Amino acid sequence: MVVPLYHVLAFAGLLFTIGVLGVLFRRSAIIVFMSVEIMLNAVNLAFIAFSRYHGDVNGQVFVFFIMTLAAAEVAVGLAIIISLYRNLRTSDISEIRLMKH
Amino acid sequence: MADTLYLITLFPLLGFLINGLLGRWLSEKQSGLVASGAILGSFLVSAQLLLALIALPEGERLFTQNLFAWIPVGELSIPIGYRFDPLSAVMTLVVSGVGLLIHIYSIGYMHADPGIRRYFAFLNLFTFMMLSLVLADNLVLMFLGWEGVGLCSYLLIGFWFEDEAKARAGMKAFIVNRIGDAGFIIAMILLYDQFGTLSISKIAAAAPGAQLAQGFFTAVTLLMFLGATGKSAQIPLYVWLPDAMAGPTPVSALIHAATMVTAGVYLIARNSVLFSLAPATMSIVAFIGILTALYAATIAITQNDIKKVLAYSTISQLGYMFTAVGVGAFSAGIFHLMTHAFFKGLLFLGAGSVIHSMNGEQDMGRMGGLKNHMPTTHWTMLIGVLAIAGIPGLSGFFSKDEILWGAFSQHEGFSWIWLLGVVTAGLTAFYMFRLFFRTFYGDPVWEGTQKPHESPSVMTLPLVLLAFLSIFGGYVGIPAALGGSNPFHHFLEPVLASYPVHSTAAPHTTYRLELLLMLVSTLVVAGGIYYAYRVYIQQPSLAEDLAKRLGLLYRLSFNKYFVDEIYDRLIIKPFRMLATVTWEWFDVQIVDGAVNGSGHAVARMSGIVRKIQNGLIQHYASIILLGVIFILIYIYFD
Amino acid sequence: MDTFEILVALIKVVAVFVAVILAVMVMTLAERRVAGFIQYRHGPNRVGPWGFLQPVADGIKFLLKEDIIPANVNLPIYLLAPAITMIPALTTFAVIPFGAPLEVAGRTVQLQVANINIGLLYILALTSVGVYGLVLAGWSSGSKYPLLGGLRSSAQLISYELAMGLAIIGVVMVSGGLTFNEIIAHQQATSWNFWKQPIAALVFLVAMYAETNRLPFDLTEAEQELVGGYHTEYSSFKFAMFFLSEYANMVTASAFMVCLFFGGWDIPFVDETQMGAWGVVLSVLVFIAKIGFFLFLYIWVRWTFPRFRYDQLMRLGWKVLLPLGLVNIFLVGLWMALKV
Amino acid sequence: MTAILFYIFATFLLAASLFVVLNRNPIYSVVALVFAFMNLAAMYFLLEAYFIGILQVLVYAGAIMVLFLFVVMLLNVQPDQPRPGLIHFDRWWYGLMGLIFVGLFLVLIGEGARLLLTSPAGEAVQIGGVDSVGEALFTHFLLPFEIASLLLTVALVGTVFLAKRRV
Repeated sequence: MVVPLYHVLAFAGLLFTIGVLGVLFRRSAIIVFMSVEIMLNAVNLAFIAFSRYHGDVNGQVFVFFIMTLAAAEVAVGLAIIISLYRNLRTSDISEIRLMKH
Repeated sequence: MADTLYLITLFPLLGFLINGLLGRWLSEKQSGLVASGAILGSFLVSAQLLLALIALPEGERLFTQNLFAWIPVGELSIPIGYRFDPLSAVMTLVVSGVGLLIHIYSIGYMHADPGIRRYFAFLNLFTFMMLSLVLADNLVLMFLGWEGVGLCSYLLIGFWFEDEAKARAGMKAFIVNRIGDAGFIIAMILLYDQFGTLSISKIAAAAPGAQLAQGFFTAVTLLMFLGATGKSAQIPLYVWLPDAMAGPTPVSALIHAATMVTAGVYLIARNSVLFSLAPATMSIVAFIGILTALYAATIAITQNDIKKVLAYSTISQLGYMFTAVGVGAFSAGIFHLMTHAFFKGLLFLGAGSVIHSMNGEQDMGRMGGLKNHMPTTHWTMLIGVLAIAGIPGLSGFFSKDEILWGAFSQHEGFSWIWLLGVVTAGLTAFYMFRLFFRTFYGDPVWEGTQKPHESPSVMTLPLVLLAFLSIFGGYVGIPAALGGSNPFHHFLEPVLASYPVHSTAAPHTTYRLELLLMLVSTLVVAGGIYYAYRVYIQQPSLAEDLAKRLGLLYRLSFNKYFVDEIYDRLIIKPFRMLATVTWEWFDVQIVDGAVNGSGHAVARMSGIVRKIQNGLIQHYASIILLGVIFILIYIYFD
Repeated sequence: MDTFEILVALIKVVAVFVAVILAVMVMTLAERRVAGFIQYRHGPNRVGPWGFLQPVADGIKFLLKEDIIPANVNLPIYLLAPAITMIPALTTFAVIPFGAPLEVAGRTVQLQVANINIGLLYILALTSVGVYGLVLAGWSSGSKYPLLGGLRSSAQLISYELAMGLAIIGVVMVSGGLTFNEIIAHQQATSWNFWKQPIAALVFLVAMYAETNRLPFDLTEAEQELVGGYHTEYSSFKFAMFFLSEYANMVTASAFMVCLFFGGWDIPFVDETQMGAWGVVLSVLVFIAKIGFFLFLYIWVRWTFPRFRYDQLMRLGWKVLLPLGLVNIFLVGLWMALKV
Repeated sequence: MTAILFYIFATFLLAASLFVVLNRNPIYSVVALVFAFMNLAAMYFLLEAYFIGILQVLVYAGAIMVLFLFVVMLLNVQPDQPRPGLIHFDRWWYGLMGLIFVGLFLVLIGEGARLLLTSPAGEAVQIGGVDSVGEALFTHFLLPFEIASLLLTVALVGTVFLAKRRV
């Protein structure tokens, strides 16, 4: 393996952290959602790295399933955002707090 | 062969489910047929199994079947396991056989009652529970049946729950039984603690060799006996049984005469090994038994309600059975249990037939002269009365005399038990014929224009069959003294403990002695019958005379020695006061205070915590992150 | 990787690039000439002999024209969009083999820029990226016609990509490989996939037209409705880039079609390997000829069929081609199961 | 060569991701994210996960992100308006936690890497192709695979239901 495993993992970790920060700080629901995707991809990267490192295909299979899941999740999530937007005329999640009342 | 064992309980359970769940779509007739058919199924299966059992060589007569693990908890695993040995075989056949006849009888008796489907459902459930009790291989399953029959008894006593007195009678039965059940439970816990198992056969196998204090067995068996006194209506917990007559008469016949009340006797016989290891308990059992027998007989003499008489008679006969098991004559106890199931079932059903034709009248003072109106009932009742009185040749005679002989031969010092037994036999003959004469002979004192009529054949057929059994049921146990071989005794012998018999005399001399004792008791019985004839047929005025002359004694007997009132004063009233105090002070102040206080505390706390829940998704996400941080810190420092 | 390989790779890259650009140039001319032929008129025939230099003149015109950037545009995206469209269009050709393997100095040279083991997926992936160019161009123009065109085109591309993928799966199933070399080798060994899977070929052909936004599916442009579709607001060289990538896409799609269903560079009934270098040259020419046929078909169809309505387009994609593709897969599976 | 390419791609990836999170215009975010995913795909290729790499382009860049782009266009989301104050009061403690998290995470990666470095490197086996992943998917993971297809169907139906206008 040309690149040391822990370098890949460090990149994955940084990517994950960026995603976390995006989820925490952004107000736009769409950006938050994209940050979630970043987090998922960080995990995928770690999976691929481990798969390569251990010579085991299961990690890649896992990534495959995560992608499937992400596709489903994005479709449903975006549909939710659309219907929220349709009802509240906003996609700012700091203003979407109906559950509080 | 044992594969079909589960069918015995399955049929009544199915019957219960069909009648209980689908009852509303069944006609009255279908409901009765389903219920009776279920019991018939059980009866046929058990009869077939009994034949198979007899075909086996003695000593190997045992079928077992484990259906599934019911309560697996750690090392303790309680299976739904059935055990079919001679003892449970006898019980199963009695329960399903007599049960079948009573189910059929009920079709006629409960005709046109709006709750008939419920009635049959309960009756099937009862049979299921009773058979579970009888077949159970472990004490917990037995206890399930034990409680189950108690529940059904409660449900059926209070079957006409619109009548508050009847509902209360059910309640009373239930509560009194609870006291005894507590004893049973504690006994089970003690046994499990000591033996690590609740399997009856394993305990029985382990008990004789166990190095345990005498006191342990005495305690366990006494607690079990407490349970038995509750279920089988012995002193001091007999008070519920007379009130239980509030239920439909077939119920009284099945539950409160033939089967459930004998469960206590069965319990002791089933655990005969344990009891035989506790001589002190045995003495107490015998003592309580004979005392109950005599005591209940003295009450029965003065009662006017036909069912009450039979109820006290049942208590008295149960006392006989306890006497039998108490003196170690276990098989005699079971023998009497069986014959009693026949003739007492017959008597109750006969009484039910009378009540049915009298439109619910139960007071003997308003009967009389029914002989010609109800010939079948009359003749079958006569057989029943003769059987219970112990006239030679009928089943009651053999079983009762086996008990008396057992009591006499047990210890030299125990012959006073025999004496009391003979006295009770005389009293029994007297009050049973009192009942018989007052009901069927003399001048009709019933009011109204409607004439009593014979019951339909669906009711008289069981009467005839039971009468048949009452005559010939005893022939399976003809004692050696009368030239028989007592096959019943030998059949049961392997599963019952042998309690040492202290008899010094040689067999042929004891035979002679036994014959002599039989003669004595028969004479006493004949005397009782004659006296009843004198008082109630020849000189009807004599009855009132006697009542006046005996004054205090008569009032005591008539009012059942005021035991209910004494219990009320000594136990119920103080208990109620205690309950009131605990309710008004402890419950309201402490318990409710704690509950409300914790509610307020939670509300106040959540008021604080609620601020976290501000509807901001990112806020929640950050709290998740906090959790992740904690996990990371933990991983790092781990 | 030695000098030879690097050299060969460089030559191949340049050659393919030049070839594609050349093909595009020829196409722009051919389109108009064939149109003229079909409509019984002359096409452009003044610049150079028979108008052959017309594409050059067009190119010079595009380069020299004033580059107008409307005021409402989102500049970064507006500039990025043509590039995004162009890159996939030019790079997809990399995995397509354009001739029989060549023996040079004792080494075998694959006439193919890159032989990666998932060539088909590579093309599909790049095609799907191409969508961004159109959508972003439409959106960033800040005007409604381009936006509509962009949205239409992305929906259209995504819809037809499914049908296309399903058609490809049938081919992959029989040839048992995802590289073009394997697919072509399989067709050489047996027969062209077109004969074995006409349904798939038909589905692929239709999807191909939709994927390249050509008539009868050119709803992204639809001059009469949307002025110019997603590139309405583009002019000068940026417009040329869209133009270029559209034609490049057509070339690639034709090549794709040829490789999948018509044996690639394979000459029927002839064994190229026996003929040495001439065989290779011949195979390249045959490949070009086959591509030329499908490019001609593109033009032919364009001037023959009317444009579909948008709902008809969607219905065709989802309710006809998609089920047909599935049926094809099922039939192929059945056939394979029965054969084995 | 491969390693250098890897680090270049990784840098692009991180930069693009940061851009996604930091800039205010959702469209830029989407484009940056597509770019990031392309880089990620390239990294997968370098890690010899060819099939997954292609899927990354095909599924993530090609399909999922198009959805994002669609929604951004559909809602016509405007760039976030900057708010007064550098740090908003209700958010400073998110920041604090984020920082703690970043720190801990990096430390943990270092720790974990030290453990991993002591273990032997994996052999270079060809596992990234369609054949090996496909074989694993259709044998050992067949049931999850089928369930995933079911999940997609459910998501499809759910999406249509959620997104359609109230009838």
